[in-house]
Amino acid sequence: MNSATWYGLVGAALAGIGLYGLIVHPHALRKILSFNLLGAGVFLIAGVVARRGAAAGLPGDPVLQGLVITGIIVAFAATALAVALLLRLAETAHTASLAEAALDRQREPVAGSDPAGGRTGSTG
Amino acid sequence: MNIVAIGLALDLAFGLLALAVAVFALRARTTYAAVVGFVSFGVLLALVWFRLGAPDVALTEAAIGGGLTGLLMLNASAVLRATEAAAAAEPRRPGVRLVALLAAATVAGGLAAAVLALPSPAPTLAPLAVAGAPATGLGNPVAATLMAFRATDTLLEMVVLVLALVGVWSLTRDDLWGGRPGRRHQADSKGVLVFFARLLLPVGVVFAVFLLFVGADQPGGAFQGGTVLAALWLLAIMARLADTPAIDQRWLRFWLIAGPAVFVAVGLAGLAFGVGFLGYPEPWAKPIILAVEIVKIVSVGVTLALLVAGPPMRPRGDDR
Amino acid sequence: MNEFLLGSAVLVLAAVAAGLARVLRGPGDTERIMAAQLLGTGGIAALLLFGATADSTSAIDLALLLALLAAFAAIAFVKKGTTHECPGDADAAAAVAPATVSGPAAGGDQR
Amino acid sequence: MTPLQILSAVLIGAGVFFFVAGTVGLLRFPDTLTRLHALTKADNLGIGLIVLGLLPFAANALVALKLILIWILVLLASSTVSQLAGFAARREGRQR
Repeated sequence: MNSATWYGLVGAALAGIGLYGLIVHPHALRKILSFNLLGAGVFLIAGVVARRGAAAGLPGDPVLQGLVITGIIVAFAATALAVALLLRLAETAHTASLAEAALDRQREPVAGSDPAGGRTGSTG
Repeated sequence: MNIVAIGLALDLAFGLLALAVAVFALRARTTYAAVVGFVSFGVLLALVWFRLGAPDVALTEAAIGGGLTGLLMLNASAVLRATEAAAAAEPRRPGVRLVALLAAATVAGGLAAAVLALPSPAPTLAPLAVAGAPATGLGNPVAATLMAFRATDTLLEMVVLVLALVGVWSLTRDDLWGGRPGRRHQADSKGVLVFFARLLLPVGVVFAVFLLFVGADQPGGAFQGGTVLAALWLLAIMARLADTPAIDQRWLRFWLIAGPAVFVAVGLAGLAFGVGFLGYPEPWAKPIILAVEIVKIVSVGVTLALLVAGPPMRPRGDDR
Repeated sequence: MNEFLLGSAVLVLAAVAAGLARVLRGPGDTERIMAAQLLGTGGIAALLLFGATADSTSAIDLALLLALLAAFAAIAFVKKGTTHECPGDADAAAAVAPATVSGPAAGGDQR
Repeated sequence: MTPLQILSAVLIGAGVFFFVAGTVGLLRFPDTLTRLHALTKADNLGIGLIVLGLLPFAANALVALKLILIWILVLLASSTVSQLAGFAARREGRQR
């Protein structure tokens, strides 16, 4: 086995780990984090494909590497948007769990001005 | 032991470490611990990218994965700390873990099979990129890809960044529109952080500019430099050397759109001069690309920093 | 000499990997920050060592970037993880989390 | 091996030793502040000695300058983080 193949397998495992966390974690921030792990695995496999395309004196296929750079930045933008959505959700629904937030829609309080802190920690 | 074997051992170590840290980030009890793991993962992944012969990607991953994403998630985990217990105590539907495990194993197995079945010799665009590089005047083929061969991707990516920021800002509470993002940072009574930030800021700015200019011929470029600038700005904000700007300020809006706007202008000029959208007339290619990159580094820096800062949370007058 | 440099890189990495056990075990968040800091520094050292075998300047640029950002991340950890929020901040944190003011509970058992 | 290479090897070996020692300290020391003490050995001495050992290999003055800058940055970062982490540990009042 050479290094590129090994990193490809690592990428595949990372994608699996990320997908597992995405499904299992109830806390949405953990889901976002897991999704980033999944994305890292996919990018890594793209990097392996680029590495295997080493030719013409280059250590890898520069076109694919350029696309991965673009992908990393776009993934960051999506993560930032997701985190902002989550924080707004927590502000209005007082939970970071998507399932609970769906149940709680009717309990819409005045956003961000509820000093009692709502029902945080009252489930269990 | 020969050098190839040691190199392979190094790669094995990197891969296993990255996997171990990823599993830790998945299993950590608190979100805070998971984020610490995730940032370490970003650092490791940058090293892996370097080992894969992709130093440009390594720089991007180090700056984004090890820096900005970490800060973004840390902010969120600090705000959401009290929601964690409730989420952890949520009753789990039976079988979810099993289904997740099955799905994860299927995906990972499929990807692994695909990796093992990759065609040999691998298809590559490297010779084409090398052949096309002289026309751009750039010695770094990745930079030539981003700025010339696949310039539309880069343009759209800049637009995506601005759109994401519009999305983040659209979550502002009505009464806070035009205010300052993020909460006020605590004064650092010991002054350690201020001292550190004052020393680091000039070094960091020089390094960001260095990355921009070295990016033409070696790994580096405007995205990496812009990310460094964003991190430095956020550091200054954490140390209270600066405050987040009110989001309705003219200069801010100018820099947000400057990057994509200059890119579009260059593209249209290419059409006007008959070399096609985002085509560069040959002797001018490098100066034009450099000009676009200089605008881009500031634009990217401002946009990324504001993405991390989030929607406005304080009225405009609430400064220090 | 190259074998020696690469071997040293493997050793540093192995040491740092052992240090990662601190990230896993804690017990406190301060330990986790320390382990992350150690990983950053060890990564830089390993990068310099195997970069020297390849004569590549980009390894040193990457190491510089990591050195610049390692501090950035660690400071964010310390500020966000273990300091108490300013009581005057009437923002989302106060609304969502009225009981943010308890440091030791951060590493508590919730599962 | 030339004398310079031997010197390099000794310095790098010493650097690796301090990394190992720092890790052992981080794992074995009884409380937060002593662990912090162990960590700074790896951060300051470990990377410092490795940088010194690599200086003879530097292709040109710019590379050497960057190597030294990396060391200074790590020194600066680790001392700042140690201070902040130390304050935080004391404020939490944990002496585990």
